[in-house]
Amino acid sequence: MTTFVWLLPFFPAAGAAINGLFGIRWFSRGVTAAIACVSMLVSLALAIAGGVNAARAPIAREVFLGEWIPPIPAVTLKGAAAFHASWVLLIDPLAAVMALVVTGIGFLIHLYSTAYMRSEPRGSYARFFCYLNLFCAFMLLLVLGGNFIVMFVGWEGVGLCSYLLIGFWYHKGSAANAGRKAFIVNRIGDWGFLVGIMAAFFAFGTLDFQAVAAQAGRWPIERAQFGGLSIICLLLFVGAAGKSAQIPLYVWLPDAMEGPTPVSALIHAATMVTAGVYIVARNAVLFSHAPLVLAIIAIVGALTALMAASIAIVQTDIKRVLAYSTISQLGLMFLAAGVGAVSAAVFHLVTHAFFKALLFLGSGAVIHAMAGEQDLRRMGGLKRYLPVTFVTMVVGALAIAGIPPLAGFFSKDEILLQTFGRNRALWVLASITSLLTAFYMFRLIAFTFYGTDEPSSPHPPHEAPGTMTVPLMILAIGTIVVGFMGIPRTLGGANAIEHFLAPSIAETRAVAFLKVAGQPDPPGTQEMIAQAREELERDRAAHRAAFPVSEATEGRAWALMLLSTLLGATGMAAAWRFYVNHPEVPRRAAERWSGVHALLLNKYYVDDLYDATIVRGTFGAARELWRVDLRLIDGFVNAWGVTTRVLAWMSHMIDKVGVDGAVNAAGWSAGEGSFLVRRGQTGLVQNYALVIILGLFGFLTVYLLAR
Amino acid sequence: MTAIGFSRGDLYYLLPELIVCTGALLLLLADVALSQQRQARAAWVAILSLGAAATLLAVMSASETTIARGTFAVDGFAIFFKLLFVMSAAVTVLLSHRYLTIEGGRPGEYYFLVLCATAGMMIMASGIDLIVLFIGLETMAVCFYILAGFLKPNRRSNEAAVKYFLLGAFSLALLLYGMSLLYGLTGSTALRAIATALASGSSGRLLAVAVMLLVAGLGFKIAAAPFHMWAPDVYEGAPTPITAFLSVGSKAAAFAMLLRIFFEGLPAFHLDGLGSVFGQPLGWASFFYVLSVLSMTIGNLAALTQTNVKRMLAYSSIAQAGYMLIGIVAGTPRGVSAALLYLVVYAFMQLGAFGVIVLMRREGVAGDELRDLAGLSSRQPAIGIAMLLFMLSLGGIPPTAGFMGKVWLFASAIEAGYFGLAVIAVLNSALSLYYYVRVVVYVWVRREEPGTPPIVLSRAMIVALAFAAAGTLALGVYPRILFELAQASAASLGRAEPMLGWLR
Amino acid sequence: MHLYPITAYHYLVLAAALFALGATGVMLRRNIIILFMSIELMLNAVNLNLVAFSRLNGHVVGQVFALFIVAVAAAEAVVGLGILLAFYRNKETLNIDEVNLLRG
Amino acid sequence: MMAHLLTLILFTPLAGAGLLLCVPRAQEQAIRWTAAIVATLGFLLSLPLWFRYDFTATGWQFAERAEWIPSIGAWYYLGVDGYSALLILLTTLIGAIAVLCSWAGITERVKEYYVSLLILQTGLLGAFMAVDFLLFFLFWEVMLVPMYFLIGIWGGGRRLYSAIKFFLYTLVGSVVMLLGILALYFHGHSVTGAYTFDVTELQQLTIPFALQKWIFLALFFGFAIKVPMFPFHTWLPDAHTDAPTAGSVILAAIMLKMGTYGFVRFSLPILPDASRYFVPLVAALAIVGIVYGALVALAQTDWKRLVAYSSVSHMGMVMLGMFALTPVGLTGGLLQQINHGISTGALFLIVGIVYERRHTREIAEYGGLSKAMPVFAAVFLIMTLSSIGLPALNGFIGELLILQGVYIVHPIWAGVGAVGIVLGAAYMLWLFQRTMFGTLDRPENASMADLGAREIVTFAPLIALAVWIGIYPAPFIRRLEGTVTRVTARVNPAAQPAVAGVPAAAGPALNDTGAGTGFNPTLVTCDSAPAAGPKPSATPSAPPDFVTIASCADSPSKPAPKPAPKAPPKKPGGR
Repeated sequence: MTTFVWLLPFFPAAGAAINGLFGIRWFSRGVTAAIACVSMLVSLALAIAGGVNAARAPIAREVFLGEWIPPIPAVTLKGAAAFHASWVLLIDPLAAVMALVVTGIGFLIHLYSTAYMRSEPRGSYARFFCYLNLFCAFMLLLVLGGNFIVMFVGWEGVGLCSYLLIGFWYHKGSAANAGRKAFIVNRIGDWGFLVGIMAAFFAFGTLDFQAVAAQAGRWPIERAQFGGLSIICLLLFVGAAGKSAQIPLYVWLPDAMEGPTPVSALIHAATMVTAGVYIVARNAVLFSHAPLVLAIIAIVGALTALMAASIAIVQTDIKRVLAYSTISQLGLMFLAAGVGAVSAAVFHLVTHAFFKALLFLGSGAVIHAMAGEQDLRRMGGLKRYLPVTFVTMVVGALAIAGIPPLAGFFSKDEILLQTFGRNRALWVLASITSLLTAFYMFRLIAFTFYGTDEPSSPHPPHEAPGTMTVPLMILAIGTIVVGFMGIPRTLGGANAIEHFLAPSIAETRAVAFLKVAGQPDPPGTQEMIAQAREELERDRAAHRAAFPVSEATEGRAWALMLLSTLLGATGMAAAWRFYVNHPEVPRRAAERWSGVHALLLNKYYVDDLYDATIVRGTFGAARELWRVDLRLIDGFVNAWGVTTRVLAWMSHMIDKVGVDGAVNAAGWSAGEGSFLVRRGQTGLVQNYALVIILGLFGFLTVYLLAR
Repeated sequence: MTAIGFSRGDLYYLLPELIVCTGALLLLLADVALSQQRQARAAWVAILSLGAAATLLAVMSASETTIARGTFAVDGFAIFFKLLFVMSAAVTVLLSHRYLTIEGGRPGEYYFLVLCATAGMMIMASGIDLIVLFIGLETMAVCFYILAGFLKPNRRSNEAAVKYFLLGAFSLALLLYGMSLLYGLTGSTALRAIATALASGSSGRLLAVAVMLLVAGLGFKIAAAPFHMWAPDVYEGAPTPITAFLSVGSKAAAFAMLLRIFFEGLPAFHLDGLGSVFGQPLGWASFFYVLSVLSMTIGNLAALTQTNVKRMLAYSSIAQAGYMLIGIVAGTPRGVSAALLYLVVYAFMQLGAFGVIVLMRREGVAGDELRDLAGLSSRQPAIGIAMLLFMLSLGGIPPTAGFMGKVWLFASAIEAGYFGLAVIAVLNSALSLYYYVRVVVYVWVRREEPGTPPIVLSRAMIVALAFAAAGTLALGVYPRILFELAQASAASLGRAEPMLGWLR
Repeated sequence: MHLYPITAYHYLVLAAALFALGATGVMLRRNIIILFMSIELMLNAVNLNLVAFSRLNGHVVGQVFALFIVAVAAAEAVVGLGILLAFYRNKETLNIDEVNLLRG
Repeated sequence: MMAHLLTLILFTPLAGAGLLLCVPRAQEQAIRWTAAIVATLGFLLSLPLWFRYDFTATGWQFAERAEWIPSIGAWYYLGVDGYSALLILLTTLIGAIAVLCSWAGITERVKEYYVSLLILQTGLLGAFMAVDFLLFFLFWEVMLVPMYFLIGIWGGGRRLYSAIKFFLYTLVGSVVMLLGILALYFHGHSVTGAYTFDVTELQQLTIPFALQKWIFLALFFGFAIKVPMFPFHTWLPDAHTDAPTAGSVILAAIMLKMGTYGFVRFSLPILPDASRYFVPLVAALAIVGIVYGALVALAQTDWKRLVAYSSVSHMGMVMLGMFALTPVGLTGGLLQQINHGISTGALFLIVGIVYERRHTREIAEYGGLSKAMPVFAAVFLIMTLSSIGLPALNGFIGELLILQGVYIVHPIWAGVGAVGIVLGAAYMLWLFQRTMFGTLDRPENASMADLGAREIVTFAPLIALAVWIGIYPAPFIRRLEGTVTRVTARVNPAAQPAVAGVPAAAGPALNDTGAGTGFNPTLVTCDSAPAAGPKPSATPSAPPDFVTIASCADSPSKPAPKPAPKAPPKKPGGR
């Protein structure tokens, strides 16, 4: 199967190509949808096969597809090396899990979109599926890429598709702006990511994930000083923070809700935004050698989680609530990764993908039913009109609130447990977050489905068609069951996911052997696999020794579990009380703490103030240079802190006046010189004779006097 | 050797000059003999005699000898220049033909003067004695005085003649004063004797003064700043073909004389021997350095804002003299050969450029203003291309001859270590493009004003312009022959010995 | 009172003085004819120089040179006066400052 | 024919120009077709440079040598290496595209236009082919005149001002450069006793450092203006903006490469010590140029001027890569020149398309065009992405290699240089949004026709190349290898590790153990650093389809020797 792993991204790509080249012009909606969905379905089947395969043998398989950048000699810290990149895919448990999530949820969302987007014009419909398929292709490339560069192709590719899909309704200025904002903020992160990649090459002499992990495993853990590995990891994290919307680069995600709802579900909840978490998991070995950076990641994650959750409490746009919720949950994942619980992070990634996709698609159904209305305050009482949606969304909300035995409970609990062992302060933050999560989630449910107000929609709301509800139901089932693969030992489970992911995450040393495709395994393969298993076990033991936290006492684990369930329930109850039983309470609270309310409503004013700050950040690195530049050109030191636009405009003017001015001044002086010379040409013979004599006397004078 | 009078050899080697003179006399006769309608044939006489002279020169091109008791050298250098003069004269004649009909001058007289001037130049190129050089110079100069004022009713022509004459005579006096001092210091007028005398004795201030006077006198003739002031006025006022001839022939002849005097007569004082200034040894190269820089800068600056093409070209020719002086300053064989090469190149492009101006002279149109050139390319594309070539060549843009010439001049400066001069020269060269390109803009971009009379080509004009354009292009693309010729000619300077053999 | 012999040096000084006078005349006089005569004065200074040097050097080359200059100057004068005549016909003046059509 | 291939390629456009002169002025359609056929023929003729390129050769390929001015040691000496072969191919391709894209836009003085275009083509080709420095300089200057005409006659706006500015600016640079060439020439004579302009021989010279510095500065002046490097760039926006479409395309795609080509061909290998000495200066200018150009582009309201300023930024990137003086950076710099030619050339074509239809370049005049012109929008999007370095398109490969090459030498430079990528996305996407997105509220925009067949033909090869280089740049990089190896060996040998199996131009047979056919299990320990991943075969044509299984090994009981605590990445002793 591994040989055909390239078919995974290939099918969606082909679907995108067909729909893009021909569909926009010629295909009917049905054909377009069929092509898109079938391509995803095939990929899903392949991913399942791959997952099964990966489960069978806990080893990483690299598939060489073709040459890309041929080796170019370079001197690195490792001495002589060669910079090169091949089209290499890597299929290992982590990649398999990610591929399953992408294709699985991707397929469902495709299916959902066939109905959701039906009101679009035909060409636009095909364009949508073209982009969506392309996104899946790039996302699969991202998670399957065997080295940083291939991964980066997917990384940037999903950014592009995100840009295109956010701005899908490009005639809306806000949508186009949001798309651009997303891309550029991501680019800022990519700056760090790219530099991180280069630093990694410089340090390791290779960009292959396996090789990097192997090399990094031999470096000392940088506990005390902020060394080379830490720098690499920090830079990579900048990229991850951009993609996964963490402080300080999270501001694009709420705006990204301008895109169609399935896009929000797929890209901005389930898959693309988790790429940052994925990249930390993928380079777990590397990151584990930079504990200082891990600390930073944990802190950033926890703060992001809390901040986003608190903002979500007061948002009134249904999708924005979910967007802030996504940011918050991503923060939790980073927190997990930061405290060393990488498999917990990935576990939460998976469960979150299910329930958040479910919530988004549910909200899509609500919006669909409300004919495009997204304001929570104008909804209410939809329970009877949208029974399927209601039930599935409640399942999703319960999951995200951490109510057992739904998926979110297991994954979140694992994170809280691990965090508790590492750092109590972070645990407190995370716990508050989970309380707030339950609160805002059920606030959303209450606003949408309860209440006595008749919905202010022109037509009576109606349940979505089957193509939309079926994915909802499937996702709801998934939300219920997917958590079972991570039942902790405390509850008598096997924590299967952690075991499954271990080969991707544990410290490994690479042994590569080559195999020609289509030929039987060479002798010794089985032995090697067995050996690898054995070593994995040993690694795992070493891992446990390194992170003794995970061996928390049973009692503590139980207590924490109970506490977290309690927190979720409290949040739910509070939301119920505030928004269903006593709807006037929130208003009073808002009046009482108007300052806090305004702060939250305006997202801590970060968005307003941050617009300038982002701009400043964008050009922060350039500014110093540019100031020097100003000095160089006309000795003029510009004031500090002018906005970019003004800077750019002035730069333009300086170009016109300063640099050009020097050239024009040369021209001017030549013109003046010409004028002077011509003035001298009086036309009078005697003047000419005089000049001749003067020239002669000039010679003479210099000669006689200046010897 | 001691016999007084001519030998056969003297006569043989003087034949080119004699033929040109004979042609001139024939033209005088024709002027009287031919009826008004057949006066046009005068041009044929001039062309034929120039052609004959050129043939003879080509035949004796391998000579390296002195005649007339060592006062007259027939060497590669002289023949190089003489061919240049004859060629320029021929082109001038071709250009003049229709111009004269429009202006109403008498062809016989005119061509007579052109040929006489040519003869004078030829003598200047060969003379290795101050007296001979002086005679040649005056022969040429007097003819040019008249030619400049040839359009008698034309006030501008008149004024040009007056200015040229007065200043020419004035500068001649300076030159002669310098020559007399040189004679007094060395006791000889023969250049090589001068060189010998100066090589043994010390120099002193008087020699420096003499050199300065020579520089001034010759600088006047080559129109180098600050002795250039006459040039724009005279060039503008004189009949256009004469301007062409003046700016090419007269300048080249003066350069020949300059090279003869300084490289044959004063080679030892090239870089030092004339005292010192600011602790630096002073030679005549220093004077030419100053002349070169001033000429380039002043010429280009003044040309920048001209609207009269003739005047612009006059200033440009001052700048061009500055470039050529670089070769003199360098003083190396490469420098001399570069100057020779550039003179040839310059002849082609300058004659061509003036040829186009001549062409623009029509009934009712003076043709020498920039705006008169507007739309030339759409009326006569071939002429437009030719003008483009001439302007590019003057500016030193490949693939034209001017590029090769300039490269070689700059190379000589660099080789001799004059980096500063080279930098000034290249910057000037870039500056000059501004006004050359302006001409191109008028020719190619601007639209003509409606109602201007058509541009009519004559056969003679076509030949002349085609020749100039072909030379400008060919010497730029494949300058090999010219390079070798110039190098050989430069090398022959000062090598000629009194002849042996039957021709004695 | 001691009488100094007249040496070549005196001639040279005299010639230089003449030359300077002539040059000054060229630059100061307004009438073109006079201006031209100043130039002749300069030429004669040259002649004086040449003859003196010829005498000093003890051979005749200088004198020959001087003779040539005299002859050529005569020819030049002829041409020059012709040019001036043509000028006078056109402008009816011989003031050098009126020769100002061409400039700049 | 092969023996005189370069001459043939070189003079085909010129001969075409001569042919055009014979076509009557009024037959405009015939003139267009003649020009198109000649240009296409030129491109076809240059194809052997791709297919017959010899990867094993170390010297000049397709070389031709004939006497030109033997007395001064100047030869008609043509030859190419991989780098110049690629540039020549780009030139002939862009030349054909330039002819095609002028089809409808040029209606006045058609004959002169195509003659200028073809002569320009010869000038460009000659400069890339010349091995003789004087011959190079000749072609270098020949280019100026037809370009001047293209801008001055067929341009828009302040075309005469822009034309003369372009002309004089570049001329000043090149005459100063000429002095440098001459100094080199005479120094060569003083060392070897022979006068020569032959670059191969000049590259062998050892030149005293003081002299190198001066010559470098002289050449730098000429090349930097052409590139154009900050602060010599001010001619470029004007020239680009006012030139006709084809003029801008050629200017951006090829003529700017002339400067960088000069650096690689002449400055670096001939003046290695001075090149190393001036690296900080050049890098600083390049980085300032990257950021500065991008910032200024952000402020533009004129579509074409924006693209022009983006060129300043991109060429700064190219210079930065080249002056990293590492094989990786140099490869990236060279490749990025091709990429810039493709993407910026296409962007200028794109401006030309809308300008032809609307006769304005004001960005504010447009908006919502993707509704009226969907194909055009798609093309524009692809080229925008190529320009901002999206992976799997050409720009990314170049930028990645450049920045990686720079990082090895100086991480901070790479970090600051990478800012250009962020800013690039900012100004290009903003441009895209302002023109393509939004509502189509102007009737004159709504009626704009989408791309026609001829226009699609002009874009197709560029898009194909952009994708090709993006996903399989190996053939390009292999062709650059010889040049890179030679130049680095000369200018910065320390940056070129002596890896066995990397011969000068013989393809990247790096560590090719185990890459053969058949089953060949090879254990790769972690210490053989360069290739823990799959190893490409030596022949690019047949990448073997094999699978690598990587797993953990080397039991933890035997810990590997830990390297010393790592200091922050510092530049190695490369400089």
